[in-house]
Amino acid sequence: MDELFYREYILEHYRSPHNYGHLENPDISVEDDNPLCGDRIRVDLKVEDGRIADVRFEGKGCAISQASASMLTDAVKGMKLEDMLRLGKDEIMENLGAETLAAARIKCATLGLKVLKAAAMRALERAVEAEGQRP
Amino acid sequence: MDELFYREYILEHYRSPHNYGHLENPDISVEDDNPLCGDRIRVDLKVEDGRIADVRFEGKGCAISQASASMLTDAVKGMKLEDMLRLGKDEIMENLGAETLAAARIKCATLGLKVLKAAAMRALERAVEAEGQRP
Amino acid sequence: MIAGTPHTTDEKAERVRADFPLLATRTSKGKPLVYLDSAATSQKPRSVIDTVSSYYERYNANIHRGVYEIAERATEAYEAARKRVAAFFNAASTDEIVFTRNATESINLVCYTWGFENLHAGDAILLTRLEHHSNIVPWQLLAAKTGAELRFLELDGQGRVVLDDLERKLQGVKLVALTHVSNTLGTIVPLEQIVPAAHAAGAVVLADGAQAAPHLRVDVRALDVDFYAASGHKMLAPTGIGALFGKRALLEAMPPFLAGGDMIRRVTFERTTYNELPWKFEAGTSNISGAIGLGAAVDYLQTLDMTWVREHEVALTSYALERLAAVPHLTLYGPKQAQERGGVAAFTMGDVHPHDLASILDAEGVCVRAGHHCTMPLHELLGLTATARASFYVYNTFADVDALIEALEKAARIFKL
Amino acid sequence: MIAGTPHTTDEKAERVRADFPLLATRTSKGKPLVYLDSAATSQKPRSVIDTVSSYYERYNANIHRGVYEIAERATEAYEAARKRVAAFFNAASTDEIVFTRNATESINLVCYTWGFENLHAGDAILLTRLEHHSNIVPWQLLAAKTGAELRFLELDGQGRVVLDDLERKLQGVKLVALTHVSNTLGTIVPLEQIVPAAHAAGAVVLADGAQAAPHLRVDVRALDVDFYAASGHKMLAPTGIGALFGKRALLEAMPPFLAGGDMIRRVTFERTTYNELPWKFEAGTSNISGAIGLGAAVDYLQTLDMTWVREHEVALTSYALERLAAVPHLTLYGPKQAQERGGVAAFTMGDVHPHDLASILDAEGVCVRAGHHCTMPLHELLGLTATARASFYVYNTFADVDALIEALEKAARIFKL
Ligand SMILES: Cc1ncc(COP(=O)(O)O)c(C=O)c1O
Ligand SMILES: Cc1ncc(COP(=O)(O)O)c(C=O)c1O
Repeated sequence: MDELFYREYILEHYRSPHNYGHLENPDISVEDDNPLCGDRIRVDLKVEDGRIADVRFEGKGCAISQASASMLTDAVKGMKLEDMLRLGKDEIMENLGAETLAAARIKCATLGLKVLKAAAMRALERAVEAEGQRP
Repeated sequence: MDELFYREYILEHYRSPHNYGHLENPDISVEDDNPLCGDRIRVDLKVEDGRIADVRFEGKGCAISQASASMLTDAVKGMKLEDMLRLGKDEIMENLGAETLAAARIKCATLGLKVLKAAAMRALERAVEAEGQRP
Repeated sequence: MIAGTPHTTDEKAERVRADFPLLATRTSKGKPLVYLDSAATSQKPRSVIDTVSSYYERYNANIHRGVYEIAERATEAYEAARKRVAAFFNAASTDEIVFTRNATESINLVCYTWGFENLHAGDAILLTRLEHHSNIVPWQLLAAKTGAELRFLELDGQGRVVLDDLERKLQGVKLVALTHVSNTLGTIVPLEQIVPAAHAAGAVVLADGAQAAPHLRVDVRALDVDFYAASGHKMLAPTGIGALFGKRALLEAMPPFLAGGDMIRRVTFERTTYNELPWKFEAGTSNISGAIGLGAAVDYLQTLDMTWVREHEVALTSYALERLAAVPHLTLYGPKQAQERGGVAAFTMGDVHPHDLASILDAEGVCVRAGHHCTMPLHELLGLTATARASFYVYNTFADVDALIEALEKAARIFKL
Repeated sequence: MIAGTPHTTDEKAERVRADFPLLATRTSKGKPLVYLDSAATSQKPRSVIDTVSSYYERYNANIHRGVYEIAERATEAYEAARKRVAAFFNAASTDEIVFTRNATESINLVCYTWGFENLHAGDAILLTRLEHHSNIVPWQLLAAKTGAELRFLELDGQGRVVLDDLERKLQGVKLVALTHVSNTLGTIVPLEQIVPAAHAAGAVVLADGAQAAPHLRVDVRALDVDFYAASGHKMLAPTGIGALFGKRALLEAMPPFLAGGDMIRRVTFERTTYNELPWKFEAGTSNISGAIGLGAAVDYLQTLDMTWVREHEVALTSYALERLAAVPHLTLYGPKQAQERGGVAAFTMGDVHPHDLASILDAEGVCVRAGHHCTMPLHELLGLTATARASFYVYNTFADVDALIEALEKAARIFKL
């Protein structure tokens, strides 16, 4: 792993994460952890018209997982759920400047993505259910 | 192991074992086996004045174990129990002409000795008990 | 020489042989080594020996939790080995492959978890009369503790499993535990007939593949077995590593077996939640070098091609059966057709005890096993206490069979048969 | 530099280092390897690696039943290894040494046999708050199934076990299961005080020696422990081999654990009688090369001399504690005196997460572990989710400590502490 990875802006995101905290009455709230290192992230979503209207996260863990989640919440605000689901590991890594990250740490870097995707998935399922219940 | 070990007289003892069968009303009867290869030997003893008055064995197994038991029963007839207990592995091996026998086969060669010693031991214990019960 | 393609498979076997350092050694008497005991354990190719050394020399580290380079590399190699093993058995996923010590532990794992969870008084377990102690004793213990009953499929005169009464025998059976290939008679058990019948009767099937995995192309999905047990050391891999295949749904529902590091997800002083498959069943530090070595062994076998492995085995076994049958006073056990058996030939010769036979053969450099081969009950059934057994693998050649026959003839002369 | 004999022990350690091929390698960035994760697994000396290869190249064969030469030789080497291990622990007899996969299996073996046989509802098991998951989770499972209760000896501010209430805590206790040396805090647990008290209270004592056996002179008879568990891979031996010491009378009374080949005496289709100690507990083909490798490892350690091993560890740990204490923002956990601890130093540094710390150290070639080290409950007790841990062994030198400190200072600069 490249020590240069811990750049200024990563440390800033780690120490002053964006979109940190929780939403009042979120539409969706999902939490997961990375059992290997104990990183943990919870994401709250507000969804409107199939888009992420607002997002907050809370978590603890290493700089990689927390900075990644922080940057990711910035990126997905306003995004369509479907587009969000298409985000891949590579984009996250590029975003982080962490293409050379060791395998064990990739799980840290992508924990935020995993939780966000789980939340988006649940939002879509709900929409389908709601659809089904219309007369 | 030296293939020459399977000499004429060993095969004779294997095929026509001496002292084979059982004694009527033996003083002692002991059986044991070699679980690794399934060899099995039972020995019957008649004891008089602390000596082996008569001996028979029965068994099945390899030529080494059976010939060894056959030769040994010849050798111990008339022997004092104490002297019998002093017989060692080396004497057996020499007797058999089997000094170079592989370790796994030594257990075969000495099975008869093991059973005979167990029988002699039991005979001595009985003698001590009988002693203790005298008024 | 008979049917098959002995010559061509034998030429390749000669080349294969050169990959096995031990086969180039000589006995203390200076005789070339004729290793005919692969059913007990196989020899190891240079590639497997070197893979293990290279792990220790270059990237030895504990797996799964290390952040640093060699720990990453060790983790990747360990999990890559699991992927190779999963592919070798055509498992649906690496989650279905648990690394164990050997086939025995694989069977015990199922016994202690699935077995104790699912078997109750009155339930039956169906085995065959061919089973190795490792596939009898665990079930005896389970039966003794739960009140379940053991039943057996009988054998015909050639040691083949009688299937006429299969449906009747399957009544009330919760588990069928049976060998895929017999280590004593060589019998190949027709799983493709038994598994569907067992499933139709509502039973789960565990196949003991200790003697099959090294020799046959085993496709756990095509066989549709629920559990499959194998030992690495019999299939060119190091000692101390084995595998258990289990269908995911079964493994998921099973309680854990050994408890400790690595098989957990969260531990508090009060309570524990378990890790995902397959790690839920791998407690403590695994045999990392063993697993990586098993990966290399499986690679080697796939390079040889399992079709060739089986073809060569059939050719060699046919030849051996033919030559053995011609030895005076020799009695062969098991199926008559090489196609119906693995590369194992158990026999007796006159009144020469198998141990004496093996000792005489040893003096000629010919390594065979003598005894009950961990199938005492089967031997008892055959009215024997011991047999001599020659077994073949990828590095054996027709010349090895010739050496066996010569040594047997010498034994016959010594014993004046 | 402080008390002890750092210079002389360090000179020898430099020579020892040369025996370990991996320590001469470099990272992908070309950095020399500074291996500080021996508490996870140790590196292996050339003699152990070669002993394993040589087994496979010269006398690989299955043990205990083979009549031929290489099988004899393998059997002798395997049992000679057991003799070496018995001598290393000063066991009364080789019958008291069972080969297992690792310390985890050793503990589980006792749990499944002695434990399930002897523990009932209302009985208590006494552990410490230091325990590794491998010495917690088996007992949790046992407690859940039997209704036995788990109790814990508490820790003081330095992570030392509080013994004031030992007698009270021992009331109703059938088993005391405790680590000899903590893998996280390094604490050496005073077995010499606890064992007699436990015996007086009628309890049996199992010590988890995974971190002690590699480092201290362990004399199971002097300690008077009933069971002692160890892992080979932490004491220079291959992966996949461990040992369980058990007092003969206990082992004899215990039911078997895994069932299968080699652990039996007689098997019929109906019933089985078991083999003698220690084989009763070794089912199936053992990790033969692993056991022989463990024998070579124990030889190597005894040549180094366990007194030197401990002296060097104390010297190195003293030096490390002193230097670590001087690093700004660094918090050290565990006993303050090197004499009271093994060669393990767990720490945190400011708000740098241990995983980030380990990654930065890795870039410098310094291998440390980050996480909970399989002691999640202990970490929770300390209010932590993770620590970084450096651990030392015979091949580490003062220069390795210096490299660690430099790398930590670099991490502090990167994180602008
Ligand atoms: C104190 C302690 N106990 C038990 C274990 C388990 O050892 P293994 O994983 O080799 O079974 C370890 C190893 O991490 C340990 O440090
Ligand atoms: C048919 C069969 N099952 C099980 C086993 C047990 O294998 P292992 O000793 O490797 O556990 C063997 C090996 O002898 C075998 O031949």
